[in-house]
Amino acid sequence: MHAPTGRQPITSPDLSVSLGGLALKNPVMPASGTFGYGREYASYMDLNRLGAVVVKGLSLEPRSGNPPPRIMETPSGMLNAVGLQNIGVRAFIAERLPYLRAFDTKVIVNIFGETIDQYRRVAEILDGAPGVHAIEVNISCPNVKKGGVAFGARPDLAAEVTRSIRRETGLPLIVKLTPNVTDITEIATAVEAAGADAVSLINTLTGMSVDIEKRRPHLANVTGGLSGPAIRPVALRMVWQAVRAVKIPVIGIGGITSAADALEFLIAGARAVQVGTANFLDPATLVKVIDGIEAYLIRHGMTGIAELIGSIDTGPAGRP
Amino acid sequence: MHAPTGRQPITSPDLSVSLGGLALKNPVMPASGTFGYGREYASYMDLNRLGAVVVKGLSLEPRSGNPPPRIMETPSGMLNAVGLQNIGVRAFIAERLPYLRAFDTKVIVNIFGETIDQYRRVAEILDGAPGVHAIEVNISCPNVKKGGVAFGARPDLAAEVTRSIRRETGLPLIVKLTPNVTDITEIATAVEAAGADAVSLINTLTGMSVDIEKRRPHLANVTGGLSGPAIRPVALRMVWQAVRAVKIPVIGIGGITSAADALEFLIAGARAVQVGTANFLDPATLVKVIDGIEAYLIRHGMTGIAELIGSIDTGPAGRP
Amino acid sequence: MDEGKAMAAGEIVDNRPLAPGHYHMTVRLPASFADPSPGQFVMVREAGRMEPLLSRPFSVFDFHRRGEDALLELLYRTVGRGTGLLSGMKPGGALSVLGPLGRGFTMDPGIRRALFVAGGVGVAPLHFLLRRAFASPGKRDPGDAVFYFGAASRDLPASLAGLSGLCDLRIATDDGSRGFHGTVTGLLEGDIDGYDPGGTALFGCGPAPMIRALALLLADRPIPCQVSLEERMACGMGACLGCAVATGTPEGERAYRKVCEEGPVFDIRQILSLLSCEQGGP
Amino acid sequence: MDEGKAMAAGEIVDNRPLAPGHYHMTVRLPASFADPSPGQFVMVREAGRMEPLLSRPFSVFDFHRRGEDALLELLYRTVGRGTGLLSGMKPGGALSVLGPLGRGFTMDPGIRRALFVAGGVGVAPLHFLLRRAFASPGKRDPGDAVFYFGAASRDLPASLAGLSGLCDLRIATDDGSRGFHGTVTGLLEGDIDGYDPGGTALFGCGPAPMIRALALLLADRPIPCQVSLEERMACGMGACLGCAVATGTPEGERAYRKVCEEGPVFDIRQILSLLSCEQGGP
Ligand SMILES: Cc1cc2nc3c(=O)[nH]c(=O)nc-3n(C[C@H](O)[C@H](O)[C@H](O)COP(=O)(O)OP(=O)(O)OC[C@H]3O[C@@H](n4cnc5c(N)ncnc54)[C@H](O)[C@@H]3O)c2cc1C
Ligand SMILES: Cc1cc2nc3c(=O)[nH]c(=O)nc-3n(C[C@H](O)[C@H](O)[C@H](O)COP(=O)(O)OP(=O)(O)OC[C@H]3O[C@@H](n4cnc5c(N)ncnc54)[C@H](O)[C@@H]3O)c2cc1C
Ligand SMILES: Cc1cc2nc3c(=O)[nH]c(=O)nc-3n(C[C@H](O)[C@H](O)[C@H](O)COP(=O)(O)O)c2cc1C
Ligand SMILES: Cc1cc2nc3c(=O)[nH]c(=O)nc-3n(C[C@H](O)[C@H](O)[C@H](O)COP(=O)(O)O)c2cc1C
Ligand code: FES
Ligand code: FES
Repeated sequence: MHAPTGRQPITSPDLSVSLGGLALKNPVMPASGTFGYGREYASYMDLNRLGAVVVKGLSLEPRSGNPPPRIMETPSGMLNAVGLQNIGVRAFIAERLPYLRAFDTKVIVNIFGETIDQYRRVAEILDGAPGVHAIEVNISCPNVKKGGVAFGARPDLAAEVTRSIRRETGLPLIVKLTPNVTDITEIATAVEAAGADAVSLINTLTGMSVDIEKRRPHLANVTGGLSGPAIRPVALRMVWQAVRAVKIPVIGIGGITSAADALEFLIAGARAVQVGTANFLDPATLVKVIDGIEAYLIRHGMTGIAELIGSIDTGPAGRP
Repeated sequence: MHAPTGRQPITSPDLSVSLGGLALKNPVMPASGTFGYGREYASYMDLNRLGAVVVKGLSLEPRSGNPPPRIMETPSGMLNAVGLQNIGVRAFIAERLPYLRAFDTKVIVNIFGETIDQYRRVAEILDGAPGVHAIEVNISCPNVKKGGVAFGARPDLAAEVTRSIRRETGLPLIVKLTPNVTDITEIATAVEAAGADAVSLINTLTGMSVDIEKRRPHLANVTGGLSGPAIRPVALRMVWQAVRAVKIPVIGIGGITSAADALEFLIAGARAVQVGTANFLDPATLVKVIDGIEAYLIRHGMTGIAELIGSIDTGPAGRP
Repeated sequence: MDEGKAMAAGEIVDNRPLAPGHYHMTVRLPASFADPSPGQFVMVREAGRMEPLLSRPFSVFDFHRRGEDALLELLYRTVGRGTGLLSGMKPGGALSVLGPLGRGFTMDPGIRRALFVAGGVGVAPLHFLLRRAFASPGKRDPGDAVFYFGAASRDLPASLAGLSGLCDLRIATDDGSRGFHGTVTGLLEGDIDGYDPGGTALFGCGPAPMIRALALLLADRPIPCQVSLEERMACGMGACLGCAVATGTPEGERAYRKVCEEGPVFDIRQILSLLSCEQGGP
Repeated sequence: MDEGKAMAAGEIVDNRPLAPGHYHMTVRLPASFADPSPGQFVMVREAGRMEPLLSRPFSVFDFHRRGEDALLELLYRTVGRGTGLLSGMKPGGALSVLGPLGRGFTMDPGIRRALFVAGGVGVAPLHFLLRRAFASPGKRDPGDAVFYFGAASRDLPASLAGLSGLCDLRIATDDGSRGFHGTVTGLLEGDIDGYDPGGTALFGCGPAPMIRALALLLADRPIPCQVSLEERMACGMGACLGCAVATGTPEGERAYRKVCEEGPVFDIRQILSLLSCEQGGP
């Protein structure tokens, strides 16, 4: 069907993509919260290889996070209730950003807040920081009671956060969506209209597990965010829906462990992908995903990733 | 913590539960659509052992379902887009119900429709059928474009379906909820107010997967319903939320493969559980789950399942 | 109530490559395991493992009883995760086996000549049918069985050389490394008009393109033909409705039928769409 | 950029039960695997398998180099799915191993007497520490190492009888089948005031109740004590923040620290809550 054509064999296909003003050398990056502040992985890979580094979610002030136990394995997934522990945006800029600036890769800073004003102020601080290439706004983290959930679950609030950050910064603005909603397209179109340059999805699905001997939840926080391969089918469905609903680029996230998994998202229309939980299974996953995508393009005689993105043929049932 | 007390050793704990007027000998039953019309499993187990038999979803008229491929495996789960294929409620009563009546177990009939009127009429027909002990209303199947999704995703529509069926029948009425919503408690309280005797949850999460060589969805229907262990954490979280939101009994469904899994739901407050996908992995799963629950109660010195149901201690983080 | 069946505990006795990407496995099962008939299949999973989640269907390649044991033989091609993991299992490895399942081939007593058409690993159920129908003493004359066997190269046919004693074996290979250079249906096409349609019956199993070509070949030739189909399966026993195949009756009725319960063997003329039949190809 | 580390491919050389529910495993690793120091751990998973999903952390029980190979020894207790599957693996089985990870024990040169307090499988890192600090020629005098070892019964201590040549071994068992009848901290309690706090250091690893009892015992005794803690881990390398333990500084600052990166060895007096420390108990 998609066999190589009669053209010259392709040896180095063009992997570069553009995300609403942000040019990446390839479409592969870590998902926030699974890659620390980047340095943690530097001994396992050449960070220069990555499309971007996405750092752990930052807030205006440092946060100590939730009490342990914070994680629990579930079938093909894990629950986490880290509680958005982070060193705060100022410490990040002072202590962690300089290290990242030495690499020839884009730095995307994930942020969150508990009020519109907090979001706004974090964005304001980052806007002036050299070496920050884009902001990803987490309006979705389900771990913190007063946190993202309310913003990401309602189109009006999601739009409001987006607008208020948009006013503060000219940096490319990626809004990261929660899957814990009835209709993802409603939220995606709302943040698009409010000025987002891209959307990324999905954040974790809210889940829970119970220790049947102790008869209490495995997580001290009771519920946590479900990530990993288990959620991939839900993520892929939502990405496909979002791609058809908005004109801005969509970044696919959820359960990606291999190039094959990443290709599902790209074929469904994601302009780029983020790898989260899989970094824990093998710290070199990101590089393997990049290499695997390149090998696929070569095998299929494609000159660039653009030929692949959104090339899904959904047949009669997929027509809107 | 919950060690056996000084009482007499318990040898046969009381497993019976009552579901809004429906008395079951134990809290374990199959999930609709994974157990055919019951007979399919009769050579693998004594159907008399089951708390109830729940049959494949029935509609007013027979339905031929979706074109193949209809199923695809995903990490710890499966997608299905069977499309609610069924023989229709009248053929069920004429051809399948007589067989089930020979067993000493309750028969719960799962129904769906594309309009309120269809729901109402199916319920009306079942109301008069001897051997039907309860109706479970699927307001949630994500597979059929005009089907359940709209009803189950909106509290007003969910309530309307419930009310219209409630008027037709005095049979215990279980409303089965879709997890593809922002707030499960909103739907659960709406159907409770509309006259449901119990709620069951969760139905499948909508998902998708892509064949990267053919660059098309694995399912002819593009999207399908995700079931199996992968969804268990989401199911358990929603069941726990629903239990705290409504006074009617909650039936827990989603990824249960063993007694240990079922116990998580019961401890979190589910009055009963349904086993779906796991029936495909081992057709004797249901009986193993029942035996395992009994063994657990004995080991923990409990005289009955009532001691267990809702006994979760969520600590400070779980307080509403 | 016909209670009593269960998943059987199987122990791998032998598991070795026959040809590139093709494995032959022998599984020891308890004596209580019922006798399969040719064309029936089993659902197989690694015992105690949850990944892959679903059991995988495989046709019975052969089956014998020895003392207290039942010995099940499978022939499989590694195409993905499940078969890949299976191929890595060692003797002593534990499986769970459900079966025998489905409806197999029917060999009408009036059949004087049986034509087998196998594509790649589709040889598995036909091998069992051939052995049951022609190999035992007092059974039919091997001369009455013509076995068309298509494969990618000579490797798979060479590894099943034993077939030739049981039938008139005619081989087609895609690369021409043995027998006819081309598809198995191409080979059959050259012969087919030499067979008297009365008393002849065709039994086929192979990848979708082969089955389609076979259907085309038979469109205006009144030879009865049973084919074993494949579809993704979850339960294998009629409960999930996952394995639908669109069938039609002569009266023009159209219905989905369950490959696992009403098949996997169907009259080729009842199959409306052969598109989803994908058994490992030559 | 300090690039160059990677998951190492490990091959099981030996995997056998030592005592009921306890296994000893030897894994062959490539020579490039870095030397672990006592108290460091590795993250282990079955190669090519996705269930369980996360790797499991295990302390280094011993480590040597032989020719081109690095040989890693683990001692583990089967408590759930991951360790259960591990115990079923055979020699030749393939693992993926990340490590060595974390910060191990520090043996101050000024220490004249080392007290080891091990509960059950918590013996693993202490065994490695003991061997590294006392077993090599030119190292410390075994008489200066007193090893308190608590277990459920005599089985585990009996299987590690080799310890006694390296130290003054004192055993406590819950069932009294060997040594002191009671907990290891109960045994230590009887001795502790006989040791001169100056120049003595304590090294502990074991289940949460043991660590708590140890903390209590040391509350008003100025003996320095390092303990190896456990917490559920996803990454093992500081990225996920999953393995938090609440610590406090003398200045009253309270912070979550990462067991994987800032531990697993901590000064016992910095740990605010020992409740989530659950290493397999005696
Ligand atoms: C009744 C029946 C009998 C069969 N007998 C045999 C046999 O004797 N020997 C043999 O090698 N194979 C047989 N198959 C096919 C076999 O079941 C599949 O190859 C196997 O399930 C693939 O599993 P996997 O995990 O390796 O592949 P996956 O990773 O699940 O998929 C890899 C590829 O295999 C295809 N595939 C997956 N499942 C099936 C399926 N059920 N049927 C057809 N293609 C599938 C997929 O479309 C995909 O292209 C039979 C199938 C059926 C339904
Ligand atoms: C730094 C470190 C070093 C360790 N060293 C050893 C060792 O040398 N030998 C050994 O036998 N075990 C050791 N453990 C504990 C070991 O990691 C767990 O027993 C193992 O992960 C359990 O996996 P499972 O899948 O069998 O259990 P699961 O099915 O995941 O859980 C079963 C039980 O084990 C407990 N458990 C699960 N994970 C952990 C964990 N990370 N730490 C403590 N308890 C856990 C659970 O609370 C539960 O009660 C160590 C843990 C850490 C953090
Ligand atoms: C331990 C952990 C911490 C996370 N922290 C954040 C975070 O700080 N900000 C955020 O937007 N998402 C966070 N996420 C969500 C991931 O970025 C990602 O959206 C999600 O895990 C799904 O992808 P995966 O299945 O590949 O892990 C976190 C996920 C995990 C597992
Ligand atoms: C093949 C299949 C068919 C199903 N058909 C129905 C149905 O007809 N009506 C319904 O309410 N739910 C149906 N379901 C949903 C299940 O009843 C159940 O809610 C869901 O599968 C989650 O449970 P599980 O993870 O145990 O499978 C079906 C599920 C599967 C897998
Ligand atoms: S595989 Fe379930 S009905 Fe056929
Ligand atoms: S286990 Fe991930 S930070 Fe420690």
